[in-house]
Amino acid sequence: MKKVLSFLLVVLLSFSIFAAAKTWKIGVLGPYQTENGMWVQQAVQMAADEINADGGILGRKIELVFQDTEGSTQKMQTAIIKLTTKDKVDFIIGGVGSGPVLANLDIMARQKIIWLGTGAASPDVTKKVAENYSKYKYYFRVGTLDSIAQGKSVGDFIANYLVPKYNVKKAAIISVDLVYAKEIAETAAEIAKQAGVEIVYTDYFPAGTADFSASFKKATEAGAQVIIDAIVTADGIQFTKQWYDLKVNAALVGAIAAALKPEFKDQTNGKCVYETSAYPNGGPAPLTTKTLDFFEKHENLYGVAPGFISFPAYNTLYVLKEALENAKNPDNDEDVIKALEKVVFPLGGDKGVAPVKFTENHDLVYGGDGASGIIFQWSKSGSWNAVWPYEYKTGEWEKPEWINW
Amino acid sequence: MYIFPVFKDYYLLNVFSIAVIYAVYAASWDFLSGFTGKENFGHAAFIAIGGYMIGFISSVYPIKPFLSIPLAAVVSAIFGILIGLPTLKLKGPYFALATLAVATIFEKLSISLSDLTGGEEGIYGIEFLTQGQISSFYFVLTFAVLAILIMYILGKSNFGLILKSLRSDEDAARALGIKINFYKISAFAVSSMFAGIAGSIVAHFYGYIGPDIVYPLSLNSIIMAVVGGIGGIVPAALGGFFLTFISEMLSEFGDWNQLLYTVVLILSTLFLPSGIFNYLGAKIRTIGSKAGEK
Amino acid sequence: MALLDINNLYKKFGGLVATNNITFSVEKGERVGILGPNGAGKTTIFNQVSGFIKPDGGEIIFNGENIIGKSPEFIAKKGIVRTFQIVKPFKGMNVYDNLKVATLSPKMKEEIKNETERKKWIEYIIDICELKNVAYTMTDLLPQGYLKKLEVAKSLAIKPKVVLLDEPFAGLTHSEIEPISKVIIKANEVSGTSIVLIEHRLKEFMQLVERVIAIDYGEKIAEGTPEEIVKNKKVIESYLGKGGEEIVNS
Amino acid sequence: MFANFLINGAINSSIYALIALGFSLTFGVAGIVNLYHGAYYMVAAYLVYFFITSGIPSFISVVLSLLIVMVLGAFLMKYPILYLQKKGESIYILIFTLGSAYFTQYLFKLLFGASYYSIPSFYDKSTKILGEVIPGSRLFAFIVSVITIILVLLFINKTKFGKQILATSQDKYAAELVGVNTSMIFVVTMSLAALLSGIAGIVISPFLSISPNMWLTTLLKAFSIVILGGLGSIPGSIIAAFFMGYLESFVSLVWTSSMTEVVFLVIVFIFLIFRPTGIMGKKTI
Repeated sequence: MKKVLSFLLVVLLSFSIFAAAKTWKIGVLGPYQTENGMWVQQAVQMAADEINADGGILGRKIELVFQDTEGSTQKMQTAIIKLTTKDKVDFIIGGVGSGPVLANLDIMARQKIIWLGTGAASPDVTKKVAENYSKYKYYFRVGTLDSIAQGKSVGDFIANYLVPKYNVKKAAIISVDLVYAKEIAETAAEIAKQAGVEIVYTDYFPAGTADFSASFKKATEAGAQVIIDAIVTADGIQFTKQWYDLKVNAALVGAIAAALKPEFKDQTNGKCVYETSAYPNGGPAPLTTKTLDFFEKHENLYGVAPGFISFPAYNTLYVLKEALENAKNPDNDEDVIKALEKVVFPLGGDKGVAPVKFTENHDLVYGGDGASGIIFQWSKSGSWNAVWPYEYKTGEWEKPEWINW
Repeated sequence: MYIFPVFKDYYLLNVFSIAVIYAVYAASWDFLSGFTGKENFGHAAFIAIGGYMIGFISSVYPIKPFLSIPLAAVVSAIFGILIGLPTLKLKGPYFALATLAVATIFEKLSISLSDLTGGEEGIYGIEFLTQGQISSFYFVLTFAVLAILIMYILGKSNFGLILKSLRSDEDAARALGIKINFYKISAFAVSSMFAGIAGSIVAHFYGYIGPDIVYPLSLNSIIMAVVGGIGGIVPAALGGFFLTFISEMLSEFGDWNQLLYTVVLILSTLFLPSGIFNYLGAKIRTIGSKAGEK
Repeated sequence: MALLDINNLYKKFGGLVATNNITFSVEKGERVGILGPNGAGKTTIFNQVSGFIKPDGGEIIFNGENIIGKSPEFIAKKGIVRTFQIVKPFKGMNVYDNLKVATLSPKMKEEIKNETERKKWIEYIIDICELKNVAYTMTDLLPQGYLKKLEVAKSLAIKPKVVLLDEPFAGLTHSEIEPISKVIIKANEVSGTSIVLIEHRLKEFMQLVERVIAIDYGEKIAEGTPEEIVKNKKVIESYLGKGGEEIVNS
Repeated sequence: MFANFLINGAINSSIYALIALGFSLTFGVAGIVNLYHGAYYMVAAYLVYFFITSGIPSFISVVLSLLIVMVLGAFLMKYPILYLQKKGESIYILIFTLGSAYFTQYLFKLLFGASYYSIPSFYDKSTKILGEVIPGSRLFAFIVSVITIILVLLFINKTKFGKQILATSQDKYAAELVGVNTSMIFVVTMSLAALLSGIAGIVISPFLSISPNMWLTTLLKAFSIVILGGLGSIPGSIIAAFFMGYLESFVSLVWTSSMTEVVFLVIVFIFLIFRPTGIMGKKTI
């Protein structure tokens, strides 16, 4: 009897160990001391908890291993090596900032680990996949939109809304002097130009600039009616405040990262009104049937609204879930990659919180039923409205009352 | 292989590689600043010159490490001389600000001149040091040991003795006929050369050079060298090695890690100004001599 | 021709004339003193002769060569070495290494062929300067008396032809002065080094030097043996006061 | 355009001058290059934000914050800095103050997070000068800076205590001989410097942002301006602050904003090499 019992115990124990070992171990990369990193951490945790509560993926629970990259290439490399060799994770998700991600694609290739990216908006990231598919096929951009696509959404709004409605003829670029931001601004300006808008002034200021009055002055003196901005740093806050204080005679349209969250109102002391920014494939608009619920749930859970990186971060685990469930052999990387390539979360559908559809280079398909950029504006009444494209409109774009064109 | 189980652990191997490179950063800072008393607050500029040079070349021509390392050595030594010539007259805070200004100009330019430098995204796709992780580690280790050894021997030599005399009093050395400018420039050149080579090796190690891995080093080099102990190369190098090692191992702690780092710095300037490893070294020596007496 | 000829040395700082056409000479093996009240321009003369300050006019002929306006390094190599009023030991090293630094100067590089010779020479200097018991002590731990001696020893370690000693006795007790004074005389007598001395400790000063140049307000007011100088009216007025003679005679 | 240049240059310069003044005083009087100077600016801004959001009236918040910053400055000088100064090596003071500044940055990041904050304007009515709209918060910052600078100059030149500060900056030993307690003067000077930097941090918060890394550029600018004006020279610092303030406006006007900082630093570097004593300095180094 004793023998039988102990035998049973051993069987039970080994079974439970076996069961415990059978999880999906996923490494999460992010600069957690920054807001971007926090978004990754919170949204991924939220998705993992949901999936686990729902029984996991193919019956296996998700186990997350967070590694702080501190915004540095070096820390990210150490983190990837630790995750792949020590923690032996099955997948990596996350990564914010193009520099570190670009530099570590080779490490990813060397470690042959599937990586679902959440940040790193440089078009060069997926260009690498295009250049050498077999080497870099492990990377998928689940988000955010690359800088070109972000620029497109701004440009489209100017070309298809502001130009026909307000007969805008002249615009200026004022943007932070960073590659990522410059690409957004220049792409937007290019589309505006095709719609007949003349770019009369261009200025790139270094991160940490205190005074924008000279730039605003020069832009308006050159006759600009619209200022195309792309400010991915926190400079966007004081930029907007100063624009409001100076009652600059040109509308502020572009991509100010700080403006893409409800706190912006407090950070500017309410001086954010009329500011207009494109939200890259996310935001409080019904992109899918789940988007608005997600927004609310995140706010309830963490006390803050999700940021623009939260959307792809949350999406990654659901993209992975769908791929694993459809893969021929979910433990074979090649099969998982093939299944990932087939994942589609359509615009307006009920999967994910933002549309996902991959190009053959593992970039997001932009436009159509793929990813999109929504233009939001801080209205005079203080609400934060989606104003473009029309399908998502929660309010009408308002011309700043001090502008006389 | 079995004697050193660490060598099978790729993660530790990677941390080791980074730590020995940081040991070179700290040691090369010490060679100029610890010896001559010219506190360089812009050591990152000297590291950047090596790293970015490899980056620039790589974007046109895939340069291999055996070529780029001697090239980096020459270019960064010349750069050290060029910066050294006008600034060597400056003392204390003036020299600190001049070097800080140089590093900040470099940083701003490497962000602004993005067509050349890749801006905040840096330059990637640089040829790897070697194909494998283990061979890369040995490469880095060999270089670090050699660099630290050379600087240590130079520091122990008559040349180093003169540098130390400059730290205490330049006029007293001049009165004896010592050509202080020659020695200061030489120290600049040596310090800059090793920093530049380390920078180029890092570029090859990561296959990347960018602002994130270079510019925080101005401060870090000072911290590592001062906490380790200045004026003897090896204590500074040990400071670089251990602080980096610990900081990499503690990277899960994020902000707490950085906070701890600064607390260590503050406490050691207040209570162990000679540096942890200088202090330990002295302790060991006194114990040794006591044992010898018995 | 004297070993060192200083002719019409002139230096102006802003509106203030620091040395006004000072002329004097130093013979080989001679011990010369420069006397004058604080601010008279004594150290400024040293600074000019040793090259630390560029004179505005005049000549400094050393060994037949005009060295005016040359760098301190050049002048030291020629064989003129100075000490400083405030001691300047090399900190963070011991006495032996302090002297070693001196032997590494270009002047001694030519004379010392190898490390054994260097060691011998340093030990010789340690010996004559009576620094043996502190040879391996860090300078940071040395009392003032030893530091003053080290200051002299360092200057002698480069085998100078002329040593300019700037107040080597300042801040020392009487018992501390004696050994230094002895070292100076020894160096002078053994190797024939000329000594130029600035000192306010008049008794010791007068005993040490053979000839005195008295200056005030940057001008030479008298020159002569110690006995002559203490009787000189101008010197008494400007500096010595009434007790001058007693000091020298005591 | 020219009016814009003139007015905004003056506003920026006055704030620079306010920050640089304290840095210069600390150096001139105590001979200390205090790399913590920018951190006072940050600490005051965060404290005001914290008090205001805790529901304390803004005037009281400001006074409280400034008092805390002054105590912090006095403490730093009285204990660690004077202790290090006695030990001799100036590098440890540089490293200690820089390390403490980073410590404060990381501490605030832990306490307040990486977000950027702002406080409401103390005065928010825009004014038109020479046809230019001047936001109230900037005008307020300008006026406060100018008044503070004038008050400090009066304090130093007219009061007994101020004269002791001046005496100490000219000759520490002579001051001690005539009975000035120089250690106490050092502590008061540091406290005053902290106050000036703190005021600057508070008046800029409504139109700039409060963040854990706001101190570094500020410090670098103050350091550069003070070197340019001549370390320790108060009029030199003020002149240099205006020179630099206008230079920045000028570069962004005729060239591009992205080069303002580079030009600024290149000029500092050139000055260091060719005229290390600065515009007004007479001290040799």
